Amino acid sequence: MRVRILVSFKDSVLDPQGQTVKNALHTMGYAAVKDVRQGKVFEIELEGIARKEAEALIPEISRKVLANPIIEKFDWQLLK
Amino acid sequence: MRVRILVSFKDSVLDPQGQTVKNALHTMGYAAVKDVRQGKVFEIELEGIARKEAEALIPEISRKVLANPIIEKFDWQLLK
Amino acid sequence: MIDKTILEQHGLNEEEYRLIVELIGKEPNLTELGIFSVMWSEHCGYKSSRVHLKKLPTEGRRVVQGPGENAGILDIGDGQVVVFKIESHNHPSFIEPYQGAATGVGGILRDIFTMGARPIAVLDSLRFGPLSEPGNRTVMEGVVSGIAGYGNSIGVPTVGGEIYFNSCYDLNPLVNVFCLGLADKDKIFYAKAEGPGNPVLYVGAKTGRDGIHGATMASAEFGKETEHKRPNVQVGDPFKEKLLLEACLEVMDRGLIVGIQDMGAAGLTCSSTEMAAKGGLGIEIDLDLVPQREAGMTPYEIMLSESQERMLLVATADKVAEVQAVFSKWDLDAPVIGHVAEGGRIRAKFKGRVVVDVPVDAVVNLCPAYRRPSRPPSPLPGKAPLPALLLPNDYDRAFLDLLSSPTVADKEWVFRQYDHMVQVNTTLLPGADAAVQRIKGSRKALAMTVDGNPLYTQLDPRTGAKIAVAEACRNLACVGARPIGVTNCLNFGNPEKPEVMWQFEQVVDGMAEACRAFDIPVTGGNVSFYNDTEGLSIYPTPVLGVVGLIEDIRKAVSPGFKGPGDAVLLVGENKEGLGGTEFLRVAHGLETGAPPQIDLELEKRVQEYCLSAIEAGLVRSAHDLSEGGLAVGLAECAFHGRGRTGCSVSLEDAVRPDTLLFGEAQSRVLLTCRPKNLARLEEMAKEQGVPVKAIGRTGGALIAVDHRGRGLVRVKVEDAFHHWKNAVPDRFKVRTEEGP
Amino acid sequence: MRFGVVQFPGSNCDFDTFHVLKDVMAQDTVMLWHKDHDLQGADCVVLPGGFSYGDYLRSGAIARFSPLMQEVKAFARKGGHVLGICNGFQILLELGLLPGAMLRNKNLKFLCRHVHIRLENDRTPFTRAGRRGQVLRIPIAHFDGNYYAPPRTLAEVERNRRVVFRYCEPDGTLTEDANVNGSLASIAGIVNEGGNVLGLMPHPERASEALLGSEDGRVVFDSLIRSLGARRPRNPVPASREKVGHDR
Ligand SMILES: Nc1ncnc2c1ncn2[C@@H]1O[C@H](COP(=O)(O)OP(=O)(O)O)[C@@H](O)[C@H]1O
Ligand SMILES: [Mg+2]
Repeated sequence: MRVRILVSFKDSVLDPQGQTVKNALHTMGYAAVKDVRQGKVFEIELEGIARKEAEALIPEISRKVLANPIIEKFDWQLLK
Repeated sequence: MRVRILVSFKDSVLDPQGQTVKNALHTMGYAAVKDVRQGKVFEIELEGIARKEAEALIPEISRKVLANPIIEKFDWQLLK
Repeated sequence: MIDKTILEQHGLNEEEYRLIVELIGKEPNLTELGIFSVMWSEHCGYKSSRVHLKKLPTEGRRVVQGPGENAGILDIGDGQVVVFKIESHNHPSFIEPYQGAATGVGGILRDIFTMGARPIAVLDSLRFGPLSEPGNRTVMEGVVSGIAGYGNSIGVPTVGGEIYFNSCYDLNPLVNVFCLGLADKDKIFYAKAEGPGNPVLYVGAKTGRDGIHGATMASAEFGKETEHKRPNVQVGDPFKEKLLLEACLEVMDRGLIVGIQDMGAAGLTCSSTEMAAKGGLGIEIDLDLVPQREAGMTPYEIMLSESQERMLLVATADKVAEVQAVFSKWDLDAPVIGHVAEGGRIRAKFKGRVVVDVPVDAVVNLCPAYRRPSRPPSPLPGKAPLPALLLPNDYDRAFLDLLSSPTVADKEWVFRQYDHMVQVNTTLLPGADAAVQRIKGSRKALAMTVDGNPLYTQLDPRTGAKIAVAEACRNLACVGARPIGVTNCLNFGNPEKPEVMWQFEQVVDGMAEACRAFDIPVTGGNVSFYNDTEGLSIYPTPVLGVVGLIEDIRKAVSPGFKGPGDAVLLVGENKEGLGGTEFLRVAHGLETGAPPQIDLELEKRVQEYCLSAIEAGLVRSAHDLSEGGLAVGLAECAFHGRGRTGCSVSLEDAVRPDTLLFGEAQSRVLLTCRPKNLARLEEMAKEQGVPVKAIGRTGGALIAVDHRGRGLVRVKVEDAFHHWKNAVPDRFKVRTEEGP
Repeated sequence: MRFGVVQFPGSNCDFDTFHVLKDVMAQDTVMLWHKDHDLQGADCVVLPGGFSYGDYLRSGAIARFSPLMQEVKAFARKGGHVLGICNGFQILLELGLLPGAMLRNKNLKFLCRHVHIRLENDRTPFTRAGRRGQVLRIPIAHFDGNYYAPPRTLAEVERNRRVVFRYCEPDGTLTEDANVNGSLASIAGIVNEGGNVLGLMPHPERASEALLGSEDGRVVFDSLIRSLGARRPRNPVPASREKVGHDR
């Protein structure tokens, strides 16, 4: 089973990396870009585990390990 | 228009970050985790631009700015 | 089945192929050909340079190990040795600046700790095209953060370095990294396979298809088309290297292994054949036991992969379990993949079949050496006469412009990205003439510097090389260190061009002459040829790394003025001539003329004078004069000094005022002392036959220079400081702040 | 008293901290291994700087799960003294022994340099040898030192005088320039509610020998020794006290 987990800053937290990317894009003339937020993505391969279990496991490791709940939020999807 | 762009190392390129996360998860007892790859995600807000244009713009800025085509690949989707 | 195209792809010519067949007594298979191809490459085999490098002096009373090992070793007394070397990572850094530079650091670190030494300092010598080009900024930004990313993480301080900008590096930046380690003399390890039957262990990262040498082959053994997507760029894993470092040092410290070699260029091939050759034995490997990151790797790929962070060890059978326990403590596997064998052959099995069987001597020692044709370029660039130059009409302006030239300007933007203090030994912060690392538990300290002005070597390779050695030693003398050994990185264009070969010969000759004059052995180095892009070669760029010893750290001095009221002395003589100077480049846009000349005997006396004055405790600050000349030298002393004290100086020399201020005449040093010690210093100078003049005083808010009663320069230290300080960072601001 | 310095894979200031505590401060000091469960009787546990687990996920995010850290947590909860320096501070945040989180430095670059920090609270066991308002010159070396806490947490931390150090100008004033990494309220170090756990980004162990340019970092170690220890520091090793002609 393949899972994708997206981790990004909460809206209330400033994202200087995203800002820098946005500025760079503006400098290069991409005026259509209004905002950029940068985050992390994890693609995880799970094995020997039922879908139900996976659906409990993923939020658990996201909360405990992959994201820091003070500054980050996460979101996930099963890929197949 | 909101776009999500995923950037990650090409499959044949070593991903030390993903490997370290995988090892950590194993040590913590999450044996179901077979593999982890870590990448970046950009969420970009586009304005004043038609869908068609966006579809051309996104791969362009991904190649030129967001990803390093020598070692990274990218993938994108329109969110709405 | 091995045809012309395949040979070409492997960078071998037909004659070399015939030699291989003769040496191994059979037609090589593709994997065997691959092995010869990398081991006989310029990079590993030193085909074009070997005959010339022999001219370098390599002996001295401190030398424990000269060229020929991973790094040179010098005895520094008290049972300790230093292990040091410099390496280039030019091409990878241009393709992918961050990873290229990062893995460059990783590689040189392994060369040091593979010998049993703990790396204690890194220095980087960098060359980029001008920062006015966005592409050059991107490369520089990537290279600097790559060096930082690797070095900081592994915990080895990057304590110094140098950077020059010139458009000859637009498409060919140079990244040379120097590393020095400290070891106990009785715990040095060599890349030697001993004891037939001894197990061979593989430790570190898994093998992937990284950086496999040569163009891809469309041959049967390679199969699918898709494989030509093989990335040539390696991603560094400093965390893994840190574990490897600690684990290797632990097994070495506990005496658990017999020999060890890092896997750098040509990976498993190079490490196994070199270890076997050094032991006069053979090695047998089972490739199926080699940890692999990707499925379906061929023997060719496994043997030639350049995956980073890997090592090969030889241990006795009874110690294997203990070795593995140490590695497992550090979360690393250490499988046995083969054993040492009699018979001097390298043999590899793959799925039960022998896929490699060749004599190691042929691979390692019998690579042909060429004396390639050489010819001086005509006209010789340094012989072209300078046009008549107008004197500047505003010396203050010319001075500030020179301070803002990135080559002269402050490099804090760079080194504040480097952790230069970890290991708590850094006694002089970056920016001084040389880095100084104290040795814990003793009064001794090590000083290090890397140097090489590429414009001098372009204009006159031989003189330029001599100056590089002299200047490096002078930098050491200015902190109070005596030079004890040299390593060097020779960056050149295509050696098949006779002009490039000529430059190379001249540089090696000049280096050899200067090292003999200073009586310092060359203990190793690296040669990087083929630095050409679009047919244009870079300037010949030798980079000298010199190590010095300070017997008593309490006597070391730094370049900054120590406050107002001190006497300023100029050691050496001001001379006419602006050829090859930074001033000529900045003010007149010229890179021509004869570079400064150097008298090695005078240079030696100047350095000895500085050292004896420092050792006698008479000197408050010392700084050598180089790019930008006297004016820039004075400014740097003011900038580095406490409270940014200024100075006023008056000169009487019969030379053009612009030359006086900005000329780069060699063998000059600025000293300061308390006024009461001036007479003693002048007396010592007379005794030692060194020209020394008291030229002024420290103090005030200005840098003021008078010439024969006329005020030449009157610049506020603060103004000058801001020009110098902001020049580099300002160039990097452009990108983020010039948005709509 | 006894100090225990924890070694994680990727720690790189472990030997530095050990050297300063043992050779410079002349204290009984032991190394603690992250896989063990034994604090070896340490009275103060020090989490040193470095890049534990490469800091590949987030700084300090993986180290917090190591077996030894569970002991450290229990030790701290019982009032044991814990000092986290740089990566050690990041680990304490991840572990939840201290509130808040670290973001990337505001200039998005690694920063290694001397900074000035103002001592805000001299009533902690880590600072009692100093005095409030005192300015220390001390090096930093980090990528993620931009302290962040949600508004309510921050207010609580301020109210209870838990901010121990702030980045400042040499004269002690707080400015945006002096706040080199962009931390909220210029915060460079905080303690927990009980005052027995301190995290700080600057490296006191790099400023404990005159030879290296500053001894200001000794305030932290001296305070701990005074607070916890019977033994006063022996006269420091001579070589370390010797001045060199430092420029800055
Ligand atoms: N310019 C040089 N001057 C002196 N010795 C050199 C020079 N270039 C290479 N060498 C020596 O040749 C040997 C082989 O170098 P190299 O292949 O770069 O070693 P490694 O594979 O360990 O990096 C080393 O001992 C090195 O010191
Ligand atoms: Mg080597």
